[in-house]
Amino acid sequence: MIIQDLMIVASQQEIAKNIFEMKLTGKLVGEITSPGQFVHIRVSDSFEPLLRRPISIAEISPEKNEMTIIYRAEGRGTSLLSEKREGDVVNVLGPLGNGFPVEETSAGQTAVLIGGGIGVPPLYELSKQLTANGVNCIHILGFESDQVVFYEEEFAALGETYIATVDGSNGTQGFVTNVMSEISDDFETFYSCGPMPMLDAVQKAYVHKKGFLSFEQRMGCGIGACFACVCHTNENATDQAYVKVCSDGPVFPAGVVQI
Amino acid sequence: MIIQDLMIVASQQEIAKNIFEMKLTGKLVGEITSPGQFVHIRVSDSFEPLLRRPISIAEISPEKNEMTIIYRAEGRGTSLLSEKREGDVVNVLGPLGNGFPVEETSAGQTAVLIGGGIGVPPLYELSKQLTANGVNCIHILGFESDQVVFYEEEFAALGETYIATVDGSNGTQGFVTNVMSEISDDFETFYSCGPMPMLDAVQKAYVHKKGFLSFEQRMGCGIGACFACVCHTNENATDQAYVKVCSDGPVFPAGVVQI
Amino acid sequence: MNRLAMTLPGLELKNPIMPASGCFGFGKEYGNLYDLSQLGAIMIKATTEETRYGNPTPRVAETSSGMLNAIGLQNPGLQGVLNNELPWLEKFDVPIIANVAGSETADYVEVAKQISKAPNVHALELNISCPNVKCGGILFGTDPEIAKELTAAVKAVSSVPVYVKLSPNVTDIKAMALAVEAGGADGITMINTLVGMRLDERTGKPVIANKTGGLSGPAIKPVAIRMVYEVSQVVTIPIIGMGGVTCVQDVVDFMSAGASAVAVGTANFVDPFVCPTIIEQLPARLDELGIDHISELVGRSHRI
Amino acid sequence: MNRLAMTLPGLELKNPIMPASGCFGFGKEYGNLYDLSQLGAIMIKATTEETRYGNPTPRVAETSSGMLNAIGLQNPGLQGVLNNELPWLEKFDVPIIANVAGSETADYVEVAKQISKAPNVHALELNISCPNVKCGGILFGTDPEIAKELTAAVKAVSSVPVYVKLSPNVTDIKAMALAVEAGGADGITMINTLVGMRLDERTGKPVIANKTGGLSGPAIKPVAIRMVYEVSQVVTIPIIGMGGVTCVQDVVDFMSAGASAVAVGTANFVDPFVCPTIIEQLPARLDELGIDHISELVGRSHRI
Ligand SMILES: Cc1cc2nc3c(=O)[nH]c(=O)nc-3n(C[C@H](O)[C@H](O)[C@H](O)COP(=O)(O)OP(=O)(O)OC[C@H]3O[C@@H](n4cnc5c(N)ncnc54)[C@H](O)[C@@H]3O)c2cc1C
Ligand SMILES: Cc1cc2nc3c(=O)[nH]c(=O)nc-3n(C[C@H](O)[C@H](O)[C@H](O)COP(=O)(O)OP(=O)(O)OC[C@H]3O[C@@H](n4cnc5c(N)ncnc54)[C@H](O)[C@@H]3O)c2cc1C
Ligand SMILES: Cc1cc2nc3c(=O)[nH]c(=O)nc-3n(C[C@H](O)[C@H](O)[C@H](O)COP(=O)(O)O)c2cc1C
Ligand SMILES: Cc1cc2nc3c(=O)[nH]c(=O)nc-3n(C[C@H](O)[C@H](O)[C@H](O)COP(=O)(O)O)c2cc1C
Ligand code: FES
Ligand code: FES
Repeated sequence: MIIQDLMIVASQQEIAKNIFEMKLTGKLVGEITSPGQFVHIRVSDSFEPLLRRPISIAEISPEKNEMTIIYRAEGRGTSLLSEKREGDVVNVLGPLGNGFPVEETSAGQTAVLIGGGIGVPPLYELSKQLTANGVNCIHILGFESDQVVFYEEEFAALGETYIATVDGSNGTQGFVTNVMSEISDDFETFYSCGPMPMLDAVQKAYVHKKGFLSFEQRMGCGIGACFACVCHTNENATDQAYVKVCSDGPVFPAGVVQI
Repeated sequence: MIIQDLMIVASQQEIAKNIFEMKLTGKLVGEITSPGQFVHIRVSDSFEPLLRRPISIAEISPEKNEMTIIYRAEGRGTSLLSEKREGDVVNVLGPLGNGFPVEETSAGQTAVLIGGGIGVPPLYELSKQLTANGVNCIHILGFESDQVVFYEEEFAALGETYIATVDGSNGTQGFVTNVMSEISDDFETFYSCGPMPMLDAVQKAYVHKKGFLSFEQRMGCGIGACFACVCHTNENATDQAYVKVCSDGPVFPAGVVQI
Repeated sequence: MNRLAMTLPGLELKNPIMPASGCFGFGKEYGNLYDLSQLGAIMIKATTEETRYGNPTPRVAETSSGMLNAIGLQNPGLQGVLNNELPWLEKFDVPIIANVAGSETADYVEVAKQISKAPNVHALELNISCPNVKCGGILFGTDPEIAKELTAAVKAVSSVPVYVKLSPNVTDIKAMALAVEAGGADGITMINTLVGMRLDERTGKPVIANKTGGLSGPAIKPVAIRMVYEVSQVVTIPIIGMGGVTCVQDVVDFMSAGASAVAVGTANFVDPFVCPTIIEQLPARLDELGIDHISELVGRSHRI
Repeated sequence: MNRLAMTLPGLELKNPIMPASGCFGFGKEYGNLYDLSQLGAIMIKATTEETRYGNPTPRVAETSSGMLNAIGLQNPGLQGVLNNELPWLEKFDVPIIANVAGSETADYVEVAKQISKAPNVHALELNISCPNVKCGGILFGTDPEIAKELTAAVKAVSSVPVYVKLSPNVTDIKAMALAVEAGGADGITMINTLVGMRLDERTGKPVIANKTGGLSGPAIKPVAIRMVYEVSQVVTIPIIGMGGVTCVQDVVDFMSAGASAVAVGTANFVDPFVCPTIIEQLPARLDELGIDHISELVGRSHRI
C-alpha cells in the first residue's frame, strides 16, 4: 500500500562527487514489494520547491525498517535533500510503481544488469534479490567519469562487474554498449535503468532477449492521477495507447514503450 | 554605513512564550550609531518567504561585535528565524534608520521609557545608554499577560520599572497608560515604542513634554527607496507631507507623525 | 447542525472542499489512499467526446511556488468515462462535478447532454478556459459573447446545473462572469491556470513540449483571490474558488473573498491527503475565528 | 570587446542589467551602497506632473514567492524630479530611463516633453500599466487603440526614444505590443505587475489599504517569460524584460525568451546588491554556456 511516511534520516553521506547515499527508516519500508519501485520525496516543509522528487529505492533492510536511496544533488530539490542530517524527518510517499520482476530469471540462469549514472541505484537491490535466488548477475555500469562512480565494490561483491566511463577514467572508455559488445550473450534476461538513449541502445542490442527497462519522466502526482508522466506504447498505430511511468511503470518489458 | 552582513548566531533562546532572544555577531555591530535603529533580516536563503523582516536592535556589545534582538515568532518569517541555531549564518541588512536621541536628556534628568509588547526591546539599549549618561530612567512596560513578559529584571537593574498586563497577571492590570496616570510627571523627556494606539495615548497624555516615538510600518526595501512605509506628517494641510519610517524614522519627535 | 455543510445548485456539500479537475484523475488513485466519501465533492478530469492522448511530454515543469502543466486534456473519452470511470465512483457518498471540454460547441453539447445523465454527476463544470488546447478552447474562455452562447447551448441540454470555469488570462474577468451568468450558468468555478513558460537553463528552449503551460499552485493565489473578490460582487450565482489552496487558511481566504466552496488542485500532488486534512482542521479554525457556520465566511472581505 | 554591452534605442548599455522602476527610487539609497556606474541603466520611479502622495498604507503585503504593492505612484512631481533627483544622478556614468505616468494624455505629454530634455535621461518608459492608479491609467494599459494614440502623442514631443511598459493583465499581450509599435514606440518594457489581493487571515479584509495590489517577484516569472517569448516574435522593436528576476540564470532566461536587456525589481528589496552581483556573475555564466557575447542569447528560445 502507498503511504505517506515521516521517515527518519539514519545516515547521509556523499559517496561520490555530488552523489549522496541516504538511509531512511520508517514503516514505509514494510510496504515495498519489488526492487525498482521508487518513492516521491518532499524536500522542504514549505511549498517552495513545490513538487516532490521521484527517487528509486536502492536497497532495503526490512528487519531494520530501513531503505537506502542514492541520488545526485543537482537542482534545488535534491540540493535541499542533501542538506538533511541524521535524525531529520523526511516526508516520503511510497512505495510507488511496479519494480523489476525478479521471478523472470530462475536460479542458475544469468541476468545482465545495465545501469547508467543515477539509473544505477535500483539495480543494487535487484542484484541482491536475484543473487539471493541463485541467479548469476553480471553488472555493466556506466558513468561520466571516475569522480561519480559509486557502489563499484558493492556490485562486485554480488557478481561480475564492468565499469564504463565516458572519459575512460575508470574501466572501459565509452558507454555501457561498449562493454555489452564485448561480453558473451550467453544470458537469459537483462534489466536496465538509465537515460533514454542508453535504454534505446540496450533494447536494440538485445532485441531477441527477454528484458525489462526502467523509465524516467517528469512527474506531478507520482500515483497515476495527473497524466504528467505518460509514454506512448508500441501497441497500435493510433497514437492513443499510452502508459503512465509512475503507476504502470517505471519498469516495463523491453519493447512496450516507444522510445 | 548600511551593510549586508552574514552574521553568526551566538545564541538563541525562548525567553517568554514565543518570544525569542537572539544574539548575533558580525561587523555590522560596529556601524550602529544609536539605540532604536533596526536591522532587516533575511529569514531564508530561498525567496520564500520573500521579504526581509524589520527587527529592532535591543542591545549592543561593541567589544564583542555582538548585538541582541528580541522578537516574537508569529508569522512564517519570524518562525523560520526562531529555528536558527547557534553557529548558523543570518543575512542581516543594517543598521537602518535613525534611533532615539540619547543626547536629548541630560545627566541628572529623568526620562520615562514606555514600551508595549515587541516595542519593548529597543528601549533596553536606550535605557542602558541613558543610565550610563547619568540619566534617571523610569520604565513602563506593557504586555498581554505574564506569559509574554520579558527582561523585567534587566530593566529593573537599570531603574524603576513598572509592568502592566492586560489580564493583570503581572503588575498593574490594564495598559501602560494606567501606570502613567499614577506616576509623577516630574520628568524631562519620554521615549516610547509600541503599537499605534499606545503611541497615540502616550503622546496625548504627555502633550507638553519633550518626547520621541518609534513607529512600525510594513516595509519593502527598508532603506528609503520603495515608498512602502510612509506616514503623513502633521506639517501642513495638503496631505502631501510625509516621512518614511524606514529611513527618516523609525523614531520621530512626538507630534510629527499623524497617528 | 453540520457547520461545514453548504448547499449550491445541484450540490449538497457535507463540506465545501473538493479536489479540482485534472488534479485528481477520476478518483481511483486517491480512492486507494482514503475514503472519498469524506470529500464535499469531486471534480473529475476533463472529458471530451473522443479519447484524447493529449500533448507530448515533458508536460510539467516546476516554478517558484508553482508549476506549469500542459497535459492537453488527456482522457478516455465520453464513453470511457461513462462506462469505466463514473460507475466506480458510485460506491462513494460524494457528488461528482463533471468537467466538460471540447473544441467546438457541438462537442461540448454532446458531452454535456450525455454525462449529465450519469446518476452520480450532480453538476457540470464547463471548461472553457483550458490554456493547453489549441483549437477553439481558448476563444471560448476569452470572448464574453462566445462564452455566453456556449453556456446557453449547454444549459439547454444538461440534466444538472452548469458551472462555468473561468480563465484568468483575460483583461476583464467581471465581463466574462457576467456573460456566463447571462447565458444561464448556475455557478462559476475560478480560476483556471495562468499561461506561463519555463525555459531550460542550458538550452534556453521551453522545458514543456507544448512550449507554454498553465501556471498553478501558491504563486497564483493572490490573482485568484482578487478575481473571486471582484466577481463575487457583480454576480448573484455562487462561486467555487481555487488557485493555490494548500491549507485551511487558504480555504478561509477564498470563502472570505466570496467563494461558496473551494477546490484544491496542485496541492494534491504535494500532499495526497491534503483534502481530508483540511476538512478535519476546518472546525478548529472556525472556532478560532469565532464563527459558527462556515457560510458566515462567504464574502466577508467585502461585506460591511 | 565588452561581451556584456548591448545597444538599444537611445541606450548604450555596458551590460543589460538595470533596476526596475519603483524598486530603486531615484537611486540615492542604493547609491550609498555601491557605485551606480556599474549598472547598465537605471529606471527611475514613475514621475507625474504634480507631486503625489500615493495610496494609504499598508501598501505592501507578502505572498508565496512574491509580494503585492500599491504605492500609488508617490513621487515628488516633475519639477521635483528635474530639480532634485536627476541632477544628483549626473555624477554617475549611467543612462537614466525616466518612467512617465499620468492620468490623461496631456499629463503624459507634459512630463515626457520636459523630462526627456534632462541631460542624463536617455530614454522614456511610458507607464501605461500601473494597476494601482484609479483614474485613467488602467485604460491606457488594456486598450490597444488608446495605447497606440498615447504612444504617438508622447513620441511627438519626446527628445529621446520612447519605451512603453506593458501590463500583463490583458487577454492579448501581442495586440498591445503591436499597437504601441504601430504608435511609434522605440522599445517595449514588460511586464508590470499582475493585479492581486491578500486578505487578513483573521478579519478576512484586504491587507493592502488600496485593496488590490500589483504582484511581483519570482511568482510571476513564468508569466513574464511567456509574454516576452510571445511578444518578441511579433514585434521588431527591442524588449527590456522583467518580472521575478533574482539571479544570473533569470537574466539568461529573459534574454533567451527574447529580451535585449533585463530589469530587476523586487529582488532589490531582498538583496540590495543584487544588480552588481548579477553583473559580476554574468561572464562566468556565459562561459559555462559557451557563449561569447551576451547578445547571442537574445531570442534563442524561438530561434531554430
Ligand atoms: C522513477 C524515477 C526514479 C528516479 N530515481 C533516481 C535515483 O534513484 N537517483 C537520482 O539521483 N535520481 C533519480 N531520478 C531522477 C530524479 O528524480 C531527478 O534527478 C530529480 O527529480 C531532479 O530534481 P532536482 O531538484 O535536482 O532538479 P530541479 O531542476 O529542481 O527539478 C525541477 C523539476 O523537474 C523534475 N526533474 C528534473 N530532472 C528529472 C528527471 N531526470 N526525472 C524526473 N523528473 C525530473 C523534478 O522532479 C522537479 O519536478 C529518478 C526519476 C524517476 C522518474
Ligand atoms: C522598525 C521596526 C522594528 C521592529 N522591531 C521589532 C522587534 O524588535 N521585535 C519584534 O518582535 N518585532 C519587531 N517589529 C515587528 C516585526 O517586523 C514583525 O512582527 C515581523 O515582520 C512579522 O513577520 P512574520 O514573519 O512573523 O509575519 P508574516 O505575517 O509572515 O509577515 C508578512 C509580512 O508582513 C510584515 N509585517 C507583519 N507584521 C508587521 C509589523 N508589525 N510591522 C512591520 N511589518 C510587519 C512582515 O515583515 C512581512 O513582510 C518591528 C517592525 C518595525 C517596522
Ligand atoms: C496537472 C493539472 C491538470 C489540470 N487539468 C484540468 C482539467 O482537465 N480541466 C480543468 O478545468 N482544469 C484543469 N486544471 C486546472 C485546475 O483544476 C485548477 O483550476 C488550477 O490548477 C488552479 O488550482 P491550483 O492552484 O490549486 O492547482 C489542471 C491543473 C493541473 C495542475
Ligand atoms: C514597490 C514597487 C513599486 C513599483 N513602482 C513602479 C512604478 O513606479 N512604475 C512602473 O512602471 N513600475 C513599477 N513597479 C513595477 C516594477 O517596475 C516591475 O515591472 C515589476 O515589479 C515586476 O518586476 P519584479 O518582479 O522584478 O519586481 C513597481 C514594483 C514594485 C514592487
Ligand atoms: S505523475 Fe501523475 S500520473 Fe504519473
Ligand atoms: S521600506 Fe522602502 S521606503 Fe521604507
